[in-house]
Amino acid sequence: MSLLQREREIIVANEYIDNFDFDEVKEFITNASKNLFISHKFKNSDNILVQPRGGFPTYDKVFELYGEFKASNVDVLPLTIDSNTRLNDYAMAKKMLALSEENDTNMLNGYPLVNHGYRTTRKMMVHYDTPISLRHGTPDARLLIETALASGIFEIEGGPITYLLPYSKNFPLDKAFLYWKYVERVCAEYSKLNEPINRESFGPLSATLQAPAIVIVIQLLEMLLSLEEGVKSFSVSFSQTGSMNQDAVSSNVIKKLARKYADKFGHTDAVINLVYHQWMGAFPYNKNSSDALINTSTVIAAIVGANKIITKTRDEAFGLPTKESNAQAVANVKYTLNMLKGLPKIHDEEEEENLTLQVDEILEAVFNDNADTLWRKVFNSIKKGYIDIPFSPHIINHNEVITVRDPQSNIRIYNKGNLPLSEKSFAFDRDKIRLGENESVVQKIIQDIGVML
Amino acid sequence: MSLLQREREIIVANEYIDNFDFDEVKEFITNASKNLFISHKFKNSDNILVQPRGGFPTYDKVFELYGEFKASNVDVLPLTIDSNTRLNDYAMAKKMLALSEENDTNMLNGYPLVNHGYRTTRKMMVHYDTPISLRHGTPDARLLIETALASGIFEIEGGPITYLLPYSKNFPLDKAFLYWKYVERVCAEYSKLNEPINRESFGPLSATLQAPAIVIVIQLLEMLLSLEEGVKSFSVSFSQTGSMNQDAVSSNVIKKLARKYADKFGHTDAVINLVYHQWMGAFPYNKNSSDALINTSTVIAAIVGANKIITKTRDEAFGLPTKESNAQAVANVKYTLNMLKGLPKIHDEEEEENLTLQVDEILEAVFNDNADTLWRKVFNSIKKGYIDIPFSPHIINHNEVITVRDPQSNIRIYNKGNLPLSEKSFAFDRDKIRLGENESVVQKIIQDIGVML
Amino acid sequence: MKVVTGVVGNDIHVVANRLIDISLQERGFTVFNLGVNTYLEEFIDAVIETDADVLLVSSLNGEAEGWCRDLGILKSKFDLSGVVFMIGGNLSVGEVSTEEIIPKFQNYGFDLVSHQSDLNEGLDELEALLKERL
Amino acid sequence: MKVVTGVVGNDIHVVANRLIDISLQERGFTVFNLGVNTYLEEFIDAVIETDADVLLVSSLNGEAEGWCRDLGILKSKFDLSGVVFMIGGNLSVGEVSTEEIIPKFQNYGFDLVSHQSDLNEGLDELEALLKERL
Ligand code: B12
Ligand code: B12
Repeated sequence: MSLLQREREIIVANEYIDNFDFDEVKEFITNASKNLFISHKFKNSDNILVQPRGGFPTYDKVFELYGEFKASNVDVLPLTIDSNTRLNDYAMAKKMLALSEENDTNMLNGYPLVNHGYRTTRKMMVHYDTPISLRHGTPDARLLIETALASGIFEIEGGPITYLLPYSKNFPLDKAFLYWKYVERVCAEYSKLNEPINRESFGPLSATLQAPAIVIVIQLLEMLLSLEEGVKSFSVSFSQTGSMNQDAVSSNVIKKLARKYADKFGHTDAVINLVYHQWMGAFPYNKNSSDALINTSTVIAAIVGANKIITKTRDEAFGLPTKESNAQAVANVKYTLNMLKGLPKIHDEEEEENLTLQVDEILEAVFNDNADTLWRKVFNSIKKGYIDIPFSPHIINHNEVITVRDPQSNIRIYNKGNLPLSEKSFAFDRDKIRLGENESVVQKIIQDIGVML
Repeated sequence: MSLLQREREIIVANEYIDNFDFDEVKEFITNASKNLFISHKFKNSDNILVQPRGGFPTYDKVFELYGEFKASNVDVLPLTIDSNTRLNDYAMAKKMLALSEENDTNMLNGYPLVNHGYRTTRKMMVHYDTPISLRHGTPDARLLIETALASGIFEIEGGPITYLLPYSKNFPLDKAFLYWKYVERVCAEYSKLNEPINRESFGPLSATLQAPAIVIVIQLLEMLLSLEEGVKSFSVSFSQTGSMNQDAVSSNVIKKLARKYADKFGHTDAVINLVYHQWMGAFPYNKNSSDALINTSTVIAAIVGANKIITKTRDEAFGLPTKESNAQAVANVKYTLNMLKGLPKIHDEEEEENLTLQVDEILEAVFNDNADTLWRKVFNSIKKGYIDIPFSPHIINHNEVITVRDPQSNIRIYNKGNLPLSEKSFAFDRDKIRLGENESVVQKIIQDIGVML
Repeated sequence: MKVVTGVVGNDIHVVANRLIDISLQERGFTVFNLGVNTYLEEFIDAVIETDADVLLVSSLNGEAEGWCRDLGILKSKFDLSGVVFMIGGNLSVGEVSTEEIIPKFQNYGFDLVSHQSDLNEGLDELEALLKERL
Repeated sequence: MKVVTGVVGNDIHVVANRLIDISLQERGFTVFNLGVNTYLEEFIDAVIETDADVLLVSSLNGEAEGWCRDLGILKSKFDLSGVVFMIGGNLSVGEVSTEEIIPKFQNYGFDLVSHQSDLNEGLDELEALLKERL
């Protein structure tokens, strides 16, 4: 038995789950319908795939939610995991699931997949025969991913950086790297059986004033860490910045650099997709405004040429959306994408050049770290503040980088902290910032967070 | 007394109106609040002005409608005239206005301004102290425009071509030119008293598969005919084509050529604005889809850099919108324009070059007509089919030009009829058309009309 | 079968009118299309002149109610008992429910009333009625 | 005045937490910010340790209901009668009306409950209550 397999046996020997039958799972995946694989759908579709977010505590509610989504012609179904499971607190998840089932209310903000188990969950996935994407935010996702893959969920979102810095306060970063290595390997292994399992990174990060350069660096690093373990289908992603031009610039640069670095590291056979998240920051409390915001995100996704769009709903500011409003959001996005034709190509050479420069500069510093493996280089870079994101709750994050918006609403680096940026590429950003008279940076940040209100 | 003034006296001596006091009107305009002039607002605003459509039979309903619009932060108020008044059928308008007032229902699809008269109407306009735009569709608008200007309505939409070809079956075209000459002159005269009266042409035409080249030719000709009479502030316009790229191309070309031809004809001091109409064709019966369509139009208007956007509502397919949904549409558009930042500049050199070529070719043929005045050249050109729009109800229109959409939804000329286009510029269009197997042109046209459904 | 068609009143919406013309021809009718902006009297005159089997009126801009109230009076002046009267399109100003509209226009004297519904379904109904009447 | 603040439960939404920290400082409070992902017991410990006047709990991701039910029990274990207990943010999973939520959290033992409302208004309320209690 391989080391990995031994570790897997230990992981699935968990008091909260029934016995785990690896052979049966292997057989299931080998013979699974192609329709469950998003990698297959990416290959065979010219259109942007539409994927909502969503998860409820009980099986029945998720089943109904999927029914609504299918009626809206959804392309990819989501399974969003509750926040207790995300932090491996299966006990609390169990308790809240029981309360939810008894009282027919939602005491969890997502589906506690581990508690439900793969035998139950798979029924639903096979029933709908549509790709499902797992959305969690879990630094130690080993058991969760085993359960997901066994359930027929063949796209796994996350990564050691993107599911840690925005999602955890003090989970050890080095452990996160190792646990995600496990996830990558399991995905790579299963990818040999049928169509590839798709891995997706989470570009929105803390969804608040993220500088494109940092986002792209993190996307590329998680991509490389994943491909390194044998994954063959990977999606990089970012979320609407608040400036249409910055979105276009980000898109052009991330597509170009993802391919470049994948090839450079020898992964020429890997397929790389681009995912665009509709506005991830603070939403307006006016639902008509939310509709307008969502529609605008859709238009931008189409213009920047994403392969998949992940949607929000008009309920965003209020709480978990009802299944009806979630399905309505999908229907609206589908309508818009269908109707939207004659898309122009947007280029901004100067901006693209500087963004490329910033990304290359940071990556160079990361690669130059003298650790022996890529994950250790990345680990050190985060510790040193070469990678530092605004609004991370995590204690390892330096929290020195400060970003604000320029007058066109582009997110610009105001304070570069320890980011290894040249004077030139930093000045390009910083010089575009304009503070009002008597406006403090803090005031500006608060205003910029609320830019869509 | 000048000839014009004598004509004016005759025009206002109409059995359906009270006596008309020209001196009082002159004084009113001379001292009118700057806020009533859109020309003033264009000058002093960096943002796209938002103008809805709307009109109801009774004074009270329009008053309430304006109240709603103001609460939504509208920039320009509309006054849409009913279709009887448009065809100078004041008797029918009077009858239906009476029925509407008695039964508190809407028996007219707009405001019968002539029947209400300027003394009444002006009260409302002065009360709201906001620019008002007159929307009618009247070939003989002389009495209507006298009444409008006297009421404080300082933007007049229309023109001899754009308010005739789509709006009339058999009104004599030569008369339309002369009647509009009257309108231009009155506007020019009043423009000397205070801020200029703004004239606006109606680019959407029959709102169905209009080729950009023809739209732009007509816009430029109406602009020249207006400036020729002394108008100093003019808006050219077009409506969403269904292809974002074609919208951007149209915008770039119309802006460039409007300035070029205005200058060429010696009107260097005239201010030219660009107006974008949200989708003017057949609307979906699904109101959420309509919202999405409207929002997408807004995004495009911002991208193409219009100075004013004219809005639709989610009720479009059903009937005249309620004041609430009309005001909501304005609020949504305002939200989107406010939130939409970092607009990219779109250029498509090849498309812009060909469109410019087509416009120049047609205009050259018009200018080469050997009539003595511009309006007669244009008149002859329409008779000869040099200008020919699809889906005109008017008997003078040749109805030989056929347009369909290419795969990117750009409107392309399939049959050029008598349009004086070179082989080259026509082939550019025609070669992009793809008909499906066994698809007739008629089938394609029907499908293309319903492109937003 | 002969059909007179057109758009009633001061209504100049021509797109549907063109499609209706094509659709009727495709279904084998002989079509006399008076186009837009046609008054009720003109319709009746044309029906009599052409000895039409069907009068198919369109209205899009909400005017129909105002223009069609007098259909009864006109019908009573001539013997038009063999003619099918049909109206369709968008039959009221503002949004009014189909249930409210249909009886109103039936009272005016229309045999078939079709509000905001599909053209082909409407023409199917027309053909069904014509078959029935044979 | 000393305030202990943080985000309760397995909730990692940090943006509001940062702004609250800044706002409290601007209003002259001494702030002990425990950050996100803080359990009720940790809050109570910190209140006792720092001898705080106010416990200001945030919850954004809808977990509050699950985590705050036991506040009463905890409060009964210690003498915290001088401390103002406040909670705010987004206090339920899914959309629930404020009228429904406020009494629920008051029952759990909070003096001030602020659901989906403005931070500054909430802090104004807090200061008003503190003044009253003096
Ligand atoms: C394009 C358009 C215009 C163009 C028309 C160009 C032209 N000459 O044709 C322009 C911009 C010039 C225009 C002008 C006006 N318009 Co207009 N226009 C439209 C619009 C957007 C699309 C109409 C269209 O072409 N549809 C495509 C065709 C194929 O569909 P259709 O017309 O609905 O017809 C289908 C069915 O109704 C059915 N059908 C039609 N007739 C019949 C008959 C039978 C027997 C059957 C079975 C079926 C049937 O079959 C057709 C094919 O599917 C509609 C709104 C909409 N529907 O989205 C408004 C609309 C029709 N217009 C409207 C109005 C009011 C006007 C104006 C008076 C301006 C104003 N006050 O806003 C002027 C009209 C002036 C006049 N004298 O009539 C209103 C009517 C209001 C109402 N009913 O309450 C509408 C509904 C918009 C609105 N919500 O306010 N318009
Ligand atoms: C950004 C964001 C994220 C980021 C957070 C990054 C980070 N580490 O901070 C990311 C993308 C990582 C994220 C993740 C998740 N999120 Co989230 N997120 C948001 C979002 C879009 C904005 C939050 C924000 O930053 N707002 C800006 C700040 C300034 O405003 P605020 O948080 O609302 O706080 C203000 C007020 O509430 C008030 N306030 C707050 N606390 C207090 C306390 C007092 C006493 C007072 C008076 C006032 C007050 O003052 C603040 C300043 O104005 C909201 C939706 C929204 N509001 O638009 C969802 C939202 C909060 N997230 C939600 C959820 C469920 C999650 C997830 C569980 C994933 C999921 N299932 O969808 C995970 C959380 C995992 C976990 N362990 O908690 C839900 C909560 C559901 C509910 N309550 O019913 C929301 C509402 C979205 C939704 N509609 O589903 N999220």
